[in-house]
Amino acid sequence: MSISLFYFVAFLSIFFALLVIFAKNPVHSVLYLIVTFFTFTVHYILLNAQFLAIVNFIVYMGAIMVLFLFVLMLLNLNEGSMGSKSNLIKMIGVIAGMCLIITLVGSARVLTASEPLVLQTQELGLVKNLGKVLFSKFLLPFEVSSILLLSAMVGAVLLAKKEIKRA
Amino acid sequence: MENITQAIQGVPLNHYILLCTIIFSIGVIGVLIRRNAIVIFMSVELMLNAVNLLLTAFSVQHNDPSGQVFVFFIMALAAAEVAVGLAIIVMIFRNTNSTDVNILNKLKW
Amino acid sequence: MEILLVQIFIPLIAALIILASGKTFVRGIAGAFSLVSLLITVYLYLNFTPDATTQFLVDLAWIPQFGIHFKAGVDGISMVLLVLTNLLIPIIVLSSFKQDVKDQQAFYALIFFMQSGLLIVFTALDAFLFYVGWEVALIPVYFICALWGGENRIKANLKFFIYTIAGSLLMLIAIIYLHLQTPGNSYDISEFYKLELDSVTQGWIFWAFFLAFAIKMPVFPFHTWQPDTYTEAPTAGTMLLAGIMLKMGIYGVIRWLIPIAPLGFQAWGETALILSVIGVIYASIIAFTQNDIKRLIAYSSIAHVGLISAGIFAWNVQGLQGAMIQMLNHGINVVGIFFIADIIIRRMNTRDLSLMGGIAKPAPMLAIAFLLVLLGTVALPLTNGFVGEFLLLMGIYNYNIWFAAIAGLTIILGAVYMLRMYQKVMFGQVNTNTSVFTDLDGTEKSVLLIISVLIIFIGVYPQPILNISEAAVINLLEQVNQKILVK
Amino acid sequence: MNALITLSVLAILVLYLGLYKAKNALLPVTLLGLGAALVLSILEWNSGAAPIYSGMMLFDNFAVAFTSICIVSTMLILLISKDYFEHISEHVAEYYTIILFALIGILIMVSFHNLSMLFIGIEIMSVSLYILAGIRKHDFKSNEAALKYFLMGAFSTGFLLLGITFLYGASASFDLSTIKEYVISNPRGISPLFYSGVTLMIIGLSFKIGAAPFHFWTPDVYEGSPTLITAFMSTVVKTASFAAFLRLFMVCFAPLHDFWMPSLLVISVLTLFIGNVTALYQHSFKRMLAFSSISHAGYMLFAIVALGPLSGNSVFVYATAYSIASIIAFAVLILVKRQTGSDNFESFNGLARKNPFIAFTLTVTMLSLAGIPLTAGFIGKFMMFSTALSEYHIIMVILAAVNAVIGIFYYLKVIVAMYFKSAERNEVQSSPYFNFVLGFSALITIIIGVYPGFISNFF
Amino acid sequence: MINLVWLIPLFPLLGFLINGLGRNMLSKTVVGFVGCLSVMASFAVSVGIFLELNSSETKSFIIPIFDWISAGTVKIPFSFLIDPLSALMLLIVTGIGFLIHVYSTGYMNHDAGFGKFFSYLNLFIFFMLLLVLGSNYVVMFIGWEGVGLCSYLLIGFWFSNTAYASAAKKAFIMNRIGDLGFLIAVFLIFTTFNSVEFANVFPQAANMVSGDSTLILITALLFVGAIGKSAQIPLFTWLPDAMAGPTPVSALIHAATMVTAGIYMIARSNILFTLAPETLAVVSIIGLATLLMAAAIAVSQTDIKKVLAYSTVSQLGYMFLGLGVGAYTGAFFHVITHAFFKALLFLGAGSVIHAMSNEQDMRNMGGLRKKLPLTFLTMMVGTIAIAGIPPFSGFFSKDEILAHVYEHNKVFWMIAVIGAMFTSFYMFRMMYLTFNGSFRGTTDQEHHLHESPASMTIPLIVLAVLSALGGLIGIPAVLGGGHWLENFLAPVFEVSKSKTNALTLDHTTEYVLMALSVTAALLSMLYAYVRYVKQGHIPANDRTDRGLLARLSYNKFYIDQVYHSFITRPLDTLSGFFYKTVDKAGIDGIVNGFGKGAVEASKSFRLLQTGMVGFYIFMMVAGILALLFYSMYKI
Repeated sequence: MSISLFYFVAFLSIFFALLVIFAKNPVHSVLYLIVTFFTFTVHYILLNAQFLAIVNFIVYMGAIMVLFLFVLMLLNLNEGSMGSKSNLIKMIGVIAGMCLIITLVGSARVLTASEPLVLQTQELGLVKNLGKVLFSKFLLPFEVSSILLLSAMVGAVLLAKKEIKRA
Repeated sequence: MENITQAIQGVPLNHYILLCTIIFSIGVIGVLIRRNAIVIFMSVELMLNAVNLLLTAFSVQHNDPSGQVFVFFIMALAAAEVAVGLAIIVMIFRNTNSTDVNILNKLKW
Repeated sequence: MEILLVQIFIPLIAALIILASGKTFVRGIAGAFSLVSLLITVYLYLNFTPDATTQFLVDLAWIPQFGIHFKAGVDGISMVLLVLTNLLIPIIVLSSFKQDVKDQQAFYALIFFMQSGLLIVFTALDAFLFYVGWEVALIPVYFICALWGGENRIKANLKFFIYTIAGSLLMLIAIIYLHLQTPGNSYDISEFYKLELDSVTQGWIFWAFFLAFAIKMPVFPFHTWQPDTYTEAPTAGTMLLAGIMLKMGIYGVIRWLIPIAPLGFQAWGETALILSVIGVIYASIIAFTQNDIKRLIAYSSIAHVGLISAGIFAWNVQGLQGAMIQMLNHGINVVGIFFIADIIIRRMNTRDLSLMGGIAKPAPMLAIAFLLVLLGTVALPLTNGFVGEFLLLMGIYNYNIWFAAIAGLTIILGAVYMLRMYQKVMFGQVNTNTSVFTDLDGTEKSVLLIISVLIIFIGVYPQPILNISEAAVINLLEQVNQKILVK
Repeated sequence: MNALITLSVLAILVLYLGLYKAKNALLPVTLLGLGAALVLSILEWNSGAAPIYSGMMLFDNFAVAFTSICIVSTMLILLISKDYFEHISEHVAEYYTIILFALIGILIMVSFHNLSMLFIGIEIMSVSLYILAGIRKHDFKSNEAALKYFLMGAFSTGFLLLGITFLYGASASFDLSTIKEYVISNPRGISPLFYSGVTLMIIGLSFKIGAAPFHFWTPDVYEGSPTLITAFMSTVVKTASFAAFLRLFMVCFAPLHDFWMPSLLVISVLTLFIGNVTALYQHSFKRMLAFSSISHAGYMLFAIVALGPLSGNSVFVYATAYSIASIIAFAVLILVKRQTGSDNFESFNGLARKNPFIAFTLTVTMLSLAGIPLTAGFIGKFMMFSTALSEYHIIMVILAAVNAVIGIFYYLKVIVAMYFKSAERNEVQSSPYFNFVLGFSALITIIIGVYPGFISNFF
Repeated sequence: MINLVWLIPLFPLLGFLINGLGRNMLSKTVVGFVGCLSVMASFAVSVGIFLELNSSETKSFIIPIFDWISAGTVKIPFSFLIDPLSALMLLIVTGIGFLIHVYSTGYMNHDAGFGKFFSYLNLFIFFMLLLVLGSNYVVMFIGWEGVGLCSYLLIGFWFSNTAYASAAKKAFIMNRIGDLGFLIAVFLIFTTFNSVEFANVFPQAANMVSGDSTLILITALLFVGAIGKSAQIPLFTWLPDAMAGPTPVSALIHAATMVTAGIYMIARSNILFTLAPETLAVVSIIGLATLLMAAAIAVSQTDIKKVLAYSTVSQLGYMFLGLGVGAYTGAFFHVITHAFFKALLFLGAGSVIHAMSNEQDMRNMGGLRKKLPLTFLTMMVGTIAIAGIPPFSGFFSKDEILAHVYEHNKVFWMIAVIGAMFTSFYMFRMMYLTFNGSFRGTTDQEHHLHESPASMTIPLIVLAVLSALGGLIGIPAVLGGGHWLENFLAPVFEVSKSKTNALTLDHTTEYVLMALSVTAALLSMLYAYVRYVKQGHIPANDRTDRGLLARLSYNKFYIDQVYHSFITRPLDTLSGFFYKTVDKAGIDGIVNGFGKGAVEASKSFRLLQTGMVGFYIFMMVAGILALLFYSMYKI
């Protein structure tokens, strides 16, 4: 195991991310996305962010992506049921994305040499440590996120519920 | 676990930024080139995840747990957004039988 | 109780009372309040010492954290304009008594509302207050013109409104800029006077103010809103616009533009003067062939105002005093002539000169009144117009003989288009349109009588009015000239 | 903070009221709760606030002032919601709840002291708005608005987050004070990451305030959303976004003024022009208001471009003036649309004859939006100009003046329609609620316009 | 008495007010009475003043009335000046004015606008008196413009006739052109002398060098004023047209008084002119050209009043010629005599017209001598006087001018004498056509022929007497007279006299000159007699082909047409061009262009809002890229 593990996983992330957006079938996209997220989980593990790795695995891959899949199935969207965008637009989109990479990279001066990432404390990403921080310093945002979720819940019910059209 | 994490020691921070930037941009490209609202939405998720990873990397670099806590909040947001977003898409699908964003152009000019 | 505050706000109170009152008494209340305003002005006039000081000073904190005060006062220059405003408003109110105005309450309320704005403009000693008055006077007249105007009123008024606001926004910017330059961040005019900015800055400040004023007056080539608006506006609106409102621009030049940016004036005053003079000739020549009576008068007004403006930019005692008295005269004359035009238009249902003719026969009184007002307009000696134009031309002459010679052409050209109009309307054979023309009725007679008396009185004995402003004008001149000479 | 708690409880309470079908109690309870929240927040005025909850929130005067105006605007909007929501569906309580949720997000936004609070505040608000935009479930336009808003909002959130991440990466903290320290003390030179972070924050926040070229969602969403929600979006939401924007930049980024000022300058001028010019040729009053709201964002950006001691006050006064005016405009639009079924300018023809009061208030509104003296809008514009000029942005102010002129053109269109065009029409039915809101707002507009002293010297 | 001078203009003003306000209430008798009485009263005061002045040592009195205009250094008092010049002029104005008022009571008796007419006449007298009395240029200017106004009102008295109304307008405008010159001259005078008071200006001017450019400019501008008022080339065309007014008006305003205001003004400013020889040269040339041209036109006119009108122009030319050669007294003398005989001729013509039921064309007259004997006689006196045949008044005044002209320039003199020949010819032509031969009018007119009432004939007689004997006030030394006029006016022209050479002609030359001019006049009288009495020649009708010269003369040298096509029409075209092209399309087009541009921009900006989410996001990304690029570049 060497430093090259990171680059290998990074390559996989990028590869599957590309597949997500270029896959014709939305279902495939979802599946690729799940794989991508899995590579992210690996990244988290590499960074010793164990809590995040778990949450990512459970929440993203488990809950969110399943929800996506579920909705896709529910709506029964077939492959190519809608025309994809013209090649020109795709080209422009890709070029724009490339430019975005360049400008982001350029403006953050990413290509300069930088200090290597060193894990200073092993406990950093552990549940215990994060829990302490979450319930002390970040208590308020934590509480407030409940409002976010409640709001989303009420909203989702409100919107997705079938309502009989009134005359 | 120990030795796995050892592997990361020494990867330059900038490479993390580069990776996340690329993933983020792939998300943007996805938003740009796809017509299916759900796929677009997924691309957005891709962007969010890139941010998450980057935050974690920074968190490690600064040896500061708040970055990772922030990731947690972003995930909460993602959950909320997905709930609402999919609800909206379902609602629209009911009305139009499609999730193509291009057919939604009644509002213009 | 500050008498000046009363003077300024009486019209506002009048507007509110009128809105609250029933339809029956509207005219009475309007007439009464306009007279009250006039009486207060008379009181002010009688208690006014014609020296260079500012009197009846009011200074209240308004928005203190920005250094904005409700600061107003009357000096000789303001006094003339107070007289003008409060003299013409009763006439305008009276002149509209006979007319069949829909929604009278709104109509009179708007007039009084505007009067307050005008009085603020003419007395303000705080730039912010001045600006507020400047804009506030505009809204009512816009509504008056657009609600009771002619067919194309909407378009014409829109242009008028937007054009004037465009100019005044530039002025606002300049005012704020100046404000930020003052040591104590004040809007006080005296602080503005004290500023010593470099000449480039003053140059653009000059233009910012000048554009606002030039559009209001209007000076060539910023005048194109005016003929349309005058033509489409109801008579009261035109009277307000031409009689009083355009004096805001002239007053602004005297009070604000030149004293604040003397070096700008030094650099650009001649350009402004040339534009004014061009306007005189240009508008006169256009007036030659107009067949729409109101449009003709509108162009004539541009010519006359161009002369006033030229007189000011000549910047000497004669020019300024001429401008002062001519403001009053122009107000009286233009109100008179528009009133007459309105009488004719209402009875004939047309503004087309070629359909008129021979009215002097069925309406000799009208003919006489018209002639008198016309003589005032063409500046015949012993009418008010002469005193003003004489001093103005003299002022311009002192600046440059050629400008005076060119501007002086107005006395010829003015006669040409005015007499042409008079001839087309009054002379010639009575035709089917005009044979049923009726002569003046009671209200019309009284309005025209007042105007005629004023025309003659000022023409014969202008000194009371010249005296009011003389000291103030000379003082102002010296102030500015000192600054110009120092540099 | 008490206000925040009150609102949270209130939201739940309203949800339960809905559950127990206590329809008639909804509005009074909501208003009462909002009133209480207002009082509680005002009580914190000048309490010498320090950041609380580990530096998460800061209830300083800035926050109190913006909280108050947001609550008041919400109250006014809710006052006219009485029968509006009932026309849409039966879940009125949920609507109230979600609006209250959004308001909670807004309160957080105006008083955040940590980027995580900013983020959560924005998201609570946004998610609620995505829902509110789509509550006319069978209306295609409403659907479309919701989806557009949602997709673009989520997209822009990505940039906002990336920005926050970059800032974090550079400064190692989400806390405003720490970031400020980082900028000022400048340990090893400010990292390029930080600069990129600032730019990305500009992008993210510009989207929220609807500044060009991130404004594209605004007209469509405003037009498609139910009018009442549009009113909410264009007043409370916009005000709060600006407050957040301003707070962040005032506290953290002020020393980097030279770096970000040019971009914001361009954005602000672009916003002005696009908003105003496009508004000119609109046939729909509602869409015109949407574009006009874009242009007003351009004016308000002045305060940030010319960041200085006056900025907070300027934005506050401007936002107040703009909000109150917009509420009138949308309220009248609701009334008129209810009668004529259309939100085109023609629907307003001859309104003055039948409903002089409504026409008068709308006139005051339009004059205020156009920035004519003696209305609040003028004071707002005046302060913006002053702020900008104090930093010598003369060209920008002149461009703004040009835009103000263009603005007058389309604001007058309504006045012209109401007063100078005649049409066969009946009297528009209005309720006491409406009349109260209209009258109150018009009065406030004029009072601020005539005597702005009591509002313009908060901070 | 002199302190009562303010009464002089006051009476006519009162008369104007009474008649003007009461024109519909007062009976014609009262109106006539008031009108005449007011002028009569003025005349009485004038006589009083004249007598007092005559006997007084001081020859110049300034009577301040009130301060009129003052602005800074400009102080213009409203004050009157009594000196020999104004005193004489007062007599003429009020005296002849009175006669014409009396005449008018008869002439206008049947007109509906009787009251109006009298009020206008009184107003005219008022302004004319102001003009004469003013002690400074500005007060003079009041009268100057005021008489122009009255002229306008009276020419357009019968305003229903569009041509008349146009004539009135033309008169006013042409006067105004001159007035502008006058006005600028006033400014120049003020800046040069720091005063406009005659009493301040002239002494200062007297100290200036002859030929000073400022003085030349001042005098040139003043002369422009005089050209307008006194109908000289190129502004003379209004005067013949002014005959549209009632005949008494022509007599009073367009012959006797107002048109001589220019001469009065120059005579008043004689010092300035004397010191500006270049201007004087121009004055004389203009005068000469005018007298010849007008005379040439007059010989072929067929309208009786037009003949007299051109004759007036021509006579005014003589006066200017006189002024130009420095014969101030002579010119003013001619003013006086001309006032007598021209008023007489016009009133006579009026009497004819009155009798002919408003027929003015001489081709339709003839043989009126028997029907209108008194008119004929008096007019004959006038004709002889104007023709310059001794011992009638015109001879003396014209001869004095001619003598000066001769000394000044022989060619001028030649031309002036030719002019005199023309004068004599056209005047006698007019007399013969009107009074000799057989009646050529309609029977209806013939039926109505009658001598005018006493109110008309008495003034004729008085004027005839004056025309005949008026010359007595200025019999030159050469004819054994003392030239009372010259002595009386001496104080006025004193300074000028000292600056110019006195007349040095010896008596023989003077006799020869007189003889020559009288002979010339007699010859042309004879020719007229032969042509119109003996041969019974009647002028051809309008359509007949004429020779070149005749055509030029008959068509007034096409001056009106020239003005029309070179001034009026271009101006109208310019007006249309300014209005339609420059104003509407140009300036307003630009202004509207901003609005249109904004709307067009709006139309295209609007299209940006395509409604497509994809496009929106593209635009957003573009914006993001731009910002990031900036950021990348800037860091």
